[in-house]
Amino acid sequence: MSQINRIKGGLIDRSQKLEFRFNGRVFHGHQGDTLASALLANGQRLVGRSFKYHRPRGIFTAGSEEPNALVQLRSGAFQEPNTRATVAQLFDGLEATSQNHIGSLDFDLMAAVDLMSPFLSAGFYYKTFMWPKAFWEKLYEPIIRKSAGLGSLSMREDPDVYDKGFLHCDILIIGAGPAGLSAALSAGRAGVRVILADEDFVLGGRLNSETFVVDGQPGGDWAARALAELASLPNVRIMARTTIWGAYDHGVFGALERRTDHLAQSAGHPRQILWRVTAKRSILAAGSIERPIAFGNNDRPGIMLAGAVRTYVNRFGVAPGKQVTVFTNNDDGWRTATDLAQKGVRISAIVDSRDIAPLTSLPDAEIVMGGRVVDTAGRKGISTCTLANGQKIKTDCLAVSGGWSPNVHLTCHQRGRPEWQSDIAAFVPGQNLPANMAVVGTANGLLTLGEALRSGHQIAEGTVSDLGFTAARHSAPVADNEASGVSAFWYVGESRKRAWLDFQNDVTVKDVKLAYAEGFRSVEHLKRYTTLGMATDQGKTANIPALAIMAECTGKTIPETGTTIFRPPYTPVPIGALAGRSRGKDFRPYRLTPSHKWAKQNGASFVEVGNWLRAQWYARAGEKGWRNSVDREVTMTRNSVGICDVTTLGKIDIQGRDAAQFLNRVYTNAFLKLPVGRVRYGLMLREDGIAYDDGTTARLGENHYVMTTTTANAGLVFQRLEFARQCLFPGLDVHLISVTDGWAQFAIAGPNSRKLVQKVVDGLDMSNEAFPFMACAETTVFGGTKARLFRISFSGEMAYEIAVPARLGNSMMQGLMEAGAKFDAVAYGTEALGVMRIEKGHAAGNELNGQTTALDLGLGGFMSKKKDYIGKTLSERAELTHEDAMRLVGFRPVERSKPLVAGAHFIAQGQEANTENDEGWMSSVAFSPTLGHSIGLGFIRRGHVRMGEVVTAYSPARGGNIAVEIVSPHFIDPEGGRQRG
Amino acid sequence: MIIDHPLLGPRDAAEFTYLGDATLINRPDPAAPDAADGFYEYLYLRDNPAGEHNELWYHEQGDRAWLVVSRNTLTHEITKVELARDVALRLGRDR
Amino acid sequence: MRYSALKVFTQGLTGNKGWKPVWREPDPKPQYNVIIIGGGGHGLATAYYLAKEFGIQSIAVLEKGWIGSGNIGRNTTIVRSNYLLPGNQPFYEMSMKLWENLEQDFNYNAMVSQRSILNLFHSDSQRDAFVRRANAMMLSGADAELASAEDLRRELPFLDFDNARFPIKGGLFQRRGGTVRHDAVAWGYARGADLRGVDIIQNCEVTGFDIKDGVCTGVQTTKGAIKAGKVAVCVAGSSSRVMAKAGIRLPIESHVLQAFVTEGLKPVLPGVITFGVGHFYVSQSDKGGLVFGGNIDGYNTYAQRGNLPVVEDVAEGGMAIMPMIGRARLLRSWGGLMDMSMDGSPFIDKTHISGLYFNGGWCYGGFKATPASGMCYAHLLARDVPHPHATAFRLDRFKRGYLIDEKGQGAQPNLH
Amino acid sequence: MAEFNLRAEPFLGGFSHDYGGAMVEEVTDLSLISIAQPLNGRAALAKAVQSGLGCTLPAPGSSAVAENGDLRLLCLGMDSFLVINSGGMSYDRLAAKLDGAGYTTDQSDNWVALELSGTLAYAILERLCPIDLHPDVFPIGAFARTSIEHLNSIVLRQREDRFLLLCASSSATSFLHALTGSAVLIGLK
Repeated sequence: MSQINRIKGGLIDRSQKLEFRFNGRVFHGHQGDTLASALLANGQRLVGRSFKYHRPRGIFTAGSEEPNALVQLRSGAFQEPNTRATVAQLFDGLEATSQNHIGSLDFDLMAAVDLMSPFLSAGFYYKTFMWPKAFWEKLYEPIIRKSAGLGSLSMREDPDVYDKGFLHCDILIIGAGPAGLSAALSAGRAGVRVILADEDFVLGGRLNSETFVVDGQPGGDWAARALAELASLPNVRIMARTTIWGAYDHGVFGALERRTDHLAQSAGHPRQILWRVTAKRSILAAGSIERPIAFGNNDRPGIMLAGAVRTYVNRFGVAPGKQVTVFTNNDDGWRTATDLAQKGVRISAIVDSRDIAPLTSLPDAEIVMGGRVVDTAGRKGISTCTLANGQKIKTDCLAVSGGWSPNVHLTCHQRGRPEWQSDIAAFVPGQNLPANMAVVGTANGLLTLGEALRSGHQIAEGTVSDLGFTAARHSAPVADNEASGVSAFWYVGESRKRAWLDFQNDVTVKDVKLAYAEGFRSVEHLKRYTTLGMATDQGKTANIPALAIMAECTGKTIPETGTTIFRPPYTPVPIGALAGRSRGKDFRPYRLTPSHKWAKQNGASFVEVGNWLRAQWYARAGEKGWRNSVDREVTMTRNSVGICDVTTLGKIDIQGRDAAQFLNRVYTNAFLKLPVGRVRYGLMLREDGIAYDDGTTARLGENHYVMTTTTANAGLVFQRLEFARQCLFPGLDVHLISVTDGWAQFAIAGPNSRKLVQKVVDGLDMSNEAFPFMACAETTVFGGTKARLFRISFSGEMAYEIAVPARLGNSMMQGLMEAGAKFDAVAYGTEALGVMRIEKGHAAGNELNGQTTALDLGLGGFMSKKKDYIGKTLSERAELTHEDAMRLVGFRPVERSKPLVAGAHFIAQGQEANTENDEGWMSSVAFSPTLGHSIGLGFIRRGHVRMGEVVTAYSPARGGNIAVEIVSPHFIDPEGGRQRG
Repeated sequence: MIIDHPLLGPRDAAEFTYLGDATLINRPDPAAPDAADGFYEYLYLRDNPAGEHNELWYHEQGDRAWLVVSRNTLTHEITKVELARDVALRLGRDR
Repeated sequence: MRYSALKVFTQGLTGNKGWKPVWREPDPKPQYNVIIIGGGGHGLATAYYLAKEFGIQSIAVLEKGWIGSGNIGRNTTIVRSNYLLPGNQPFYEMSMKLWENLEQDFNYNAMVSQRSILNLFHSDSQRDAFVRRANAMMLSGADAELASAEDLRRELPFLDFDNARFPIKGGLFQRRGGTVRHDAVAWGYARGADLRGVDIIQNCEVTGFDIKDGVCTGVQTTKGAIKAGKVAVCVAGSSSRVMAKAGIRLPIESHVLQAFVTEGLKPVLPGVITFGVGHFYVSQSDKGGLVFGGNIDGYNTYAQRGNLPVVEDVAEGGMAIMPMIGRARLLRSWGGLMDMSMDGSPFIDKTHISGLYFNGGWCYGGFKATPASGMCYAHLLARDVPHPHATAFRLDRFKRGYLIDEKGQGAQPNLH
Repeated sequence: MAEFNLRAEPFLGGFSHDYGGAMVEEVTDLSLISIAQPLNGRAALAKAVQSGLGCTLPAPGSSAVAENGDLRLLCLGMDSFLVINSGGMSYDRLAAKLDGAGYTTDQSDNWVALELSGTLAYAILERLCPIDLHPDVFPIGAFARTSIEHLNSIVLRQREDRFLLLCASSSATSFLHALTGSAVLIGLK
């Protein structure tokens, strides 16, 4: 089909012909077209179906407020539902399909639903579908769900990449229409840092859609010149295709820049960039949105907003119809008639609801003052409209103008409420704007061009001097003030037919009246009950007329009735853009231990621990499954020596004259008298008395300690220590710095650990006398490398930990393995570590889960009675100390061959399994290769006095129930002889 | 949100973590006869005002300072930011 | 008026002219037996059950704005009973059972949709924690089902199994969990209460309590003084503000939780999916929008709006776990005020002032609790003893050291 | 003692790539030393820094260069400083020079250091760094400790078009990935 509606003029490049497909049919348009303008140029009026009644839908607007013309763009994994054809820039090869119909767009089988509409009024579904009960999920809801929704996702991973970034400026100007350009010129010339953002791909706003004159030039030319000047200023950043979609606290804005949506392929470039703009000041120049008038069957394709019709004619060189009728309640609508007539488009009639003198006369056009359109006809597009006086007018395009609503959206993102301005019958920005925001132009209710230009200029100059700059000396751009009279006329009461308010969600005037009748009278109730304004356009064109009708029903004024709340985003933002690069493996950064490379080369499997990747076990050739590897690692460690990278434990260097005092206040146990060269286990409570972390602290010097924390809590402990240091005890001289990343630390455990350590440290006496259990030293290893050595044990074996600077960590692992070769040293991972600590009865993350007390954990002996410490007072509360409290004990299966399950609950034998009889839970389990059976740690009421009792470990969720015996948690070497060696 | 750090200037609140009411600085005297009640009220009860609120923020992705920020909980307007340490010293916590 | 398919049909034939207001708009009487402050889900449910189950007459619900204007209309509509601790789980399971019969009970279709809820886990220790939880659920009579990664791959092939930063190791299903049309819950309870004579009074703000000698005898409101035998506060995020008028400080902070919805899409998600590590949960509404959310913003606020970092954090979580949603567009965000308590669990209790009762501290879990909260609060108001399933929700529990801390985070509300 | 020599391995293997318009290089020869200022010890520390390092004590959030030019001192916060030393002075020597006026900790292995230079360095950082790096507000010598792609980092402007970037060494790979990712996303190869 040829471009039958293409006329002369516009900002399209006729030398570039673009081919595109709509529902498989090939069409042509030009560079500079939107999909909507190209469809109109080709005479394609029907472009979609409405949500509920599957009514035919055409293009209604020429901007982002479009409720109707939603299409599915592109194909395959690039398929993009609900794209507004009015903002989709045409490119060669564009593919689009219409949405929400079964069968073809022309013959939608679901269109029959429209005949049922009497039974499908607002909220009908709340009153039915309740019987029989089981039918909701099985029958009714699947049907409703299937018929709801518009476009489809491809169900495949989004193949595009997205990025984010940060921008800063003195003034953010939102909107590059006349007011925005005028403001940008003033600000830019003054030298302040300006960002000028606009959602359109051609800047200039309505200047490109109208036939205005600015400074004696055609408006579009003036805009182009202004933009050229702005582009030449180094302090101005012009961002086209960029929507400022959210105004957040303190001058932070969300901005979406569309980089490749207008191209056939993104070719690896980010499709869109989410910018977080921080602006000292902002100037909102977002313009205004035209609203329709509701009348019978006002939803047919070919019925459009009058301003949009001008846009198609003036900017795109497209006449949306051959016989255009204008229905208006204001002066502005008349310009549609005059502009079109000038381009040679035939105007059938001008119907003005006001009983005033005609603004102008047009040859051939019938002028009906005080007129109303009550109905229209035409199955897939308007063919005639009927006036209240019964007159029928043949027309293929009805241009409707109900006046203009300032685009106050962003002014309300921080709960500001707009105010009613009755002379323009519209809401304008209220008093509570986001901090440091000013509003100019039609967005501020200044509906004429001259005022818009002047306000942009003035506000920008004021802002510039607020910021301490001097405004450049130039005057505001000048234009005439066009006629802009308007009357508050919202719907044609004489219409007997359904009159649409929300075109996408099929909400009609009757629905609003029904909501009123049923008591849903607050605007929020109205919205929620009827779904008005909840479609993809968020009711940009629908809300004001609807609430005016509700105001009429309730007898209140429009400002008393109020608006619903405007919330981000201004226009919808793809989730992919909001996520940026943070997806897949890049969702969060990794932390790698210094021996990661060695581990990878030696068969390690890795496990995520927070952001760390830790070696879980090291598989050797021939091993069948992970248990084989773990059993071997445990056995070889217990029999000789094993090496484990424990770098991930938090390490905090603590220095200061009062460091000992500080530690004494944050640990439950005494720290004042720890000698230099010794390590002590320490337990920390939250102030509420619950245990939350433990570790060891070594005293390296008089005023120098190094603390270890658990891997998981490293950051939290540091934060809480800083809180204690700065907020609770600011009089102490103590300083904290994390050295977690600086030191590669290795545990060397097993009966041969001393021999191995002796081989690598430089000349330190490692005898039990010289370097006993819980000793520490700063020393050197491998001939002069700085190191820290600790004799501490998590496995229960004689054990050491050696730390060397992180860069040497990978090499250190090799060195330790080499030095340990003659002892058959084994590298072990977190699984073996876990097995050994369970065998030894040490609590770890599963036990220190933030719900257990020191008493529960069997660590009551570490709670000093002689001093205060964080958590002391509240740890003494009755419910935390009573007889019946949970205690950490060991468990073994009565039938030794059975595996225990972590997460099982304990029920006394013979008791019914229910919440009341729940006595505790199994926190950690392991297969102990040392004992040859499964062992567990867990909490059970009064566990410490129930040794030997058999209870049921209840776990229907996993593994089933088994009988277990309560035993000491210290399965191995309860006296601790091995570690003291 | 932007927090105007008293030492480092305006920083995005995303660099900070939040703790709560700045009264958490006023840890009670554990030796007081009513220490149990004192700690209960200190740790658990909050004014939770709708309006001006002094609160503790920690510059985790920055200099690790604890700040006392005076912020309106209705408007989010920040009127004052101090180092928590200075506040604590002023309250005599160095004694 | 009883709602039914027949009624919808006959009304449709006669131009839908016969529908009556779903609730009356009465002026307040000078005195009631029970005044419930707060016309949200919990307050309306309390009124409904007080009238229906406990036979109490002369009840008023006072609402500052329009009913359902708080969290009942701002949540992500999820219902579940997958709690861990004995103080909580039986209560939420009771709530689930009430949901299952709610629509027939109050003759309003709230679209209770038991589409299942899934919590993903990514490591053995997370699995162990979920096994503990699953067993606790089953002890209370709830359903729970552990799924392997292979099971999930079959059922939800669009999750990121092959390139995830935190690989999916499995998940915990509660098949009876799901979603409910949130506004309809408020309207259904309001309708049911109104039909039983409860006065629902909108645009009526309580400005003070009449308290003398430790006894609360009524309230002052913007519509005048109203006497009452019992005054029951039930105002969620406004708890501290209202209770301050009675001189009571609470173990509660008010925080904002943002929630999000995309444009309408043809069905893609079968049930609720929760990706805890990535701070993201999502379901799809009957209208087709993906309804999702994540963490609270984390600072005290009464502003009912949040900030950008959390929006991004939530989207990142979403893309990390289901990268097919990249081209779905976020349509709208909003914020609700969460009455975050010090252990993450609620209160349904008397206060030390005779005749003054308190229900709050629901954190971001109040929606699913609505029926049980109403039932238990009504029980307390009618009989002056706690309902057997709400005995743990006492205001003095922190003094005693009885903590219902599901997450083990201690007295820091923004971590719950 | 075992017959084995430990080998220091740069966190990123000495990564270096010229993107044309931007260059990313791992800096492997810096020594980084933190200094904590003892309570009420600012004057003493200032004196020791002046005499020992030939450097004035900068105010919080700003930095100073030593007289001999190979040492830069950053004041990270109220009582903490970071010495960035490319002159090869060892931790022990530097600590000795302060003579107890500050508490020192060797931080050299805590951080990975990358240098980003070239005319497009700014454009790359615009996608990563929340701080306003415009030369008017972030001149040469300015630095900020902030969050880059969820990672705690320090950004220091060394020249108009040259930045030194520090990040926790355990996340070196992810940090480099973020940086090179930005280069690619702004269209470089």
